[in-house]
Amino acid sequence: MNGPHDMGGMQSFGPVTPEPEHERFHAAWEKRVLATTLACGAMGVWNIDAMRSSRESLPPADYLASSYYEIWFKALVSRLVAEGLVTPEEVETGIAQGPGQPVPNVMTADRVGPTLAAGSVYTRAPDVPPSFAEGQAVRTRLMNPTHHTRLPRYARGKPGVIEAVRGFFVFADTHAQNLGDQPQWLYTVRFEGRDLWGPEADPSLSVSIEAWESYLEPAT
Amino acid sequence: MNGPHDMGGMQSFGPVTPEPEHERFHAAWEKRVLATTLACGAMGVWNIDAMRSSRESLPPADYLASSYYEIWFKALVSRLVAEGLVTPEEVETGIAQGPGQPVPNVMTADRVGPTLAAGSVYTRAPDVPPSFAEGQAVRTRLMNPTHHTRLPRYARGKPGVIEAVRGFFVFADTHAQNLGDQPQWLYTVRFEGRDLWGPEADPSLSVSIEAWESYLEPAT
Amino acid sequence: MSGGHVHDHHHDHHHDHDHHHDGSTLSEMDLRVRALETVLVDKGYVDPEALDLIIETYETRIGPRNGARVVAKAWLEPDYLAFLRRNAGDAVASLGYTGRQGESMVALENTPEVHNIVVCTLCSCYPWPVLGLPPVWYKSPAYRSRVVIDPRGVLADFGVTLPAEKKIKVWDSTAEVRYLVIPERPAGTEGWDLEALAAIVTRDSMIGTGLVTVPGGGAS
Amino acid sequence: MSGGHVHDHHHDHHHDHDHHHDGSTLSEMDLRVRALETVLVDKGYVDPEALDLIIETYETRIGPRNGARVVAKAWLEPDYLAFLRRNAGDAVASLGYTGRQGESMVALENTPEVHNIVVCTLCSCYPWPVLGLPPVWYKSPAYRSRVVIDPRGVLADFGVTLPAEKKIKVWDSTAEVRYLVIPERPAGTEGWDLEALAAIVTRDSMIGTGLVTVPGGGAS
Repeated sequence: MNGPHDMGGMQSFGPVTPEPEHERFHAAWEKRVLATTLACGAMGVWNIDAMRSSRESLPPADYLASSYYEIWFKALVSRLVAEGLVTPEEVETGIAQGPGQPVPNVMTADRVGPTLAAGSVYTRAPDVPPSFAEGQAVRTRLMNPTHHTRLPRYARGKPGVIEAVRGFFVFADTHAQNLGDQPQWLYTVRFEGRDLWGPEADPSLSVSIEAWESYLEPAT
Repeated sequence: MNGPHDMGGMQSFGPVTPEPEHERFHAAWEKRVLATTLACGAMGVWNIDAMRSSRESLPPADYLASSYYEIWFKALVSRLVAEGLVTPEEVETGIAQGPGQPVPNVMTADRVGPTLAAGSVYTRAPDVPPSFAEGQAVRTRLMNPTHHTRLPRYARGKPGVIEAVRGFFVFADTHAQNLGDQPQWLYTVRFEGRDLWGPEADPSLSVSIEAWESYLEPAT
Repeated sequence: MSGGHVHDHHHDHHHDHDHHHDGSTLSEMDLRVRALETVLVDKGYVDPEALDLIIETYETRIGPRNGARVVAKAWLEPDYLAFLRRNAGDAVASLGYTGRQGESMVALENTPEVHNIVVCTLCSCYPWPVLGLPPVWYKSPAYRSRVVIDPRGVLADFGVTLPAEKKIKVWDSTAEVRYLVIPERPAGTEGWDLEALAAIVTRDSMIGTGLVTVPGGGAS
Repeated sequence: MSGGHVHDHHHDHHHDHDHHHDGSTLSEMDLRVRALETVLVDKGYVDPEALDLIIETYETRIGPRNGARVVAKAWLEPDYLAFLRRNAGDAVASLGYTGRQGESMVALENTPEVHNIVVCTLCSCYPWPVLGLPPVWYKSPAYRSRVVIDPRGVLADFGVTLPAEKKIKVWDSTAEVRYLVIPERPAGTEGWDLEALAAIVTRDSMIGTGLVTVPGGGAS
């Protein structure tokens, strides 16, 4: 979906504001949002791509006006409600109106360490060889799906080169839609700045993305 | 400038809400914003392209959260302040702290009818022949200027056909920056939907834009 | 806190400062726009009588009934249609419709094969002399973003379905050319006079988001 | 309205409901997040002890000092650098840094010819096991939008200027691969041990928006 999150190449957000390394949180609620988001994710009701899809589906003005932890919070609420795990009234009042639904997992305190240390593995055993090789010229597809996708608009329909073959990865587009892992070969594709932004681009610039095989076609 | 106003192709704003033809305003203040914007424009301190530039320079979250008359109002205030015609304090309090600056024109009541009926002419006498002819294949330039421009992002670096030669028009990009009329030939350029959006585009779709000659290069 | 009336609902409270002594409720925007207008008048930049006249002009004289008469005349008089095709600006002006935001007019004829739709993706360009001020939806992100990539989806929001094979031409008003769609004349209007025909021509049909139908009769 | 203390400023007023009996001031977000957390705990979806442990983990154990040790070790030990090049994930894990958002690691070596910068234009992907939680600016529209089109402008916001001829490679983390920049080792650090080197490696230098310098000494 071409939404507010896909902002690569915009020029209107003003300067970047650095901050000291020791500033990890800027309000107590940010810590709680981090923890609740991870703990709810560990329930196993949705996957990371589905949650990204929820975040980028916030109304665009709301998305841009929100800090990132606010985006996390709003998307978490929206997802919990959409999955039927809480009601809007419960979220508003802070009072549970009944017991929870059954969920696949609850991350108890003893499982925090192992869960965070393990992460989630998004690679799968390949059942086909990769179609592209390092150094090969490719072109990204010109596509505008209405569902979650990870090919940014600035890098669509552009000529590039395979910088690396990364492995065989769960496909974000289907994963986000609960259509399964449908793993594909994943590549790092490098674009010259002028191919993305035109002849006035910084001549020293190249930009790379990670692209699943179905985002790519051979260069013509 | 790649800003929030350049929204052609986004898919995340939800459905369009029709409204009855007789609904011309939705609040009394909207009428006053219309009138003040036109009357201030008639002062001759800025031109229409400069005002468009002010509107699209609002912070993106603010732009998207505002109704269009709110955008007009905020940009008008911002422009009046930038030109030194009012102070932020005056706008906040509603109390003028001193007399106005001299301005080229004040649109008195007797001049409203003639001024609105005349409009502004943006065509100029051509001093060069057009470089492109109706039916000719062209390509829009891939460019990302940081100033005001009227080539939308979705139509950059795309193949199209000259649908019509419209005339010799004041160039919006320079006009907005107070760099003069610098008139150029203006064309309507038609793109096939698939050239803008890819092979999955509606096969019955074509989209056209108006493009100044410097936005175009011959098809390769 | 001055002692005041008691509110039942907490949320009423912080809008108190918008309540005036005459009992009216003014929005934040009403107050801000009034403050600006007062300053502009006091500094001599705008003439309050001129503001009222501008509003009166767009409330009573310039609106889509102008365009409807252009369309009806084009349906009835082949010579006038030819004039519109040759020079829409002069043809429209010959009916007395001139001025701001209509300096360079082009008429777009719908046919059984082609349906035209007008948009301004970058701001709100619209043919004022023939259609008046644009409706809210024309200036909305939902319309501006989507009509160039999914025109049939937008038409569905207006309850309009076109045959799959009908060509859709979307015209993005990126310069000072202004487009008026001449909709197809519906069957069942044979022998109607200009006034009767003009009465069924809707604003939306002249933008391209509507079709002209015979009320209670067979649609085209 | 319960009788309360008197406020000098009108603006204080509508925040009254955020004042609690213990005198603390809670923001709207504090209240909303607390309400959600209470519901989630009461419904049995999350374990409050687990939430505290998650926070403790990212406040005390997982942060950029992990990455700094990876960098320092790579500077000191050619075998470890070779390990990083061959399999960054295993090399990082060999120091005990594993888990969420670091499942597939790649190390990017800065050289006198090439400077690497990491971004996630679409959301906030970041190598948590080595750098911890991303700083606010990394997740901000200003950074995400601009670093892919104007990296030198972004670097200037960080006070960093690179030679014009230096190649800039921007890496947009669009999948589950996570990048760690290995900055150039500055001159003047000959003979330093791992702890001393790790102490001067900043978080920003491992994202690519900073360079490593010797405090009070000659920068690289």
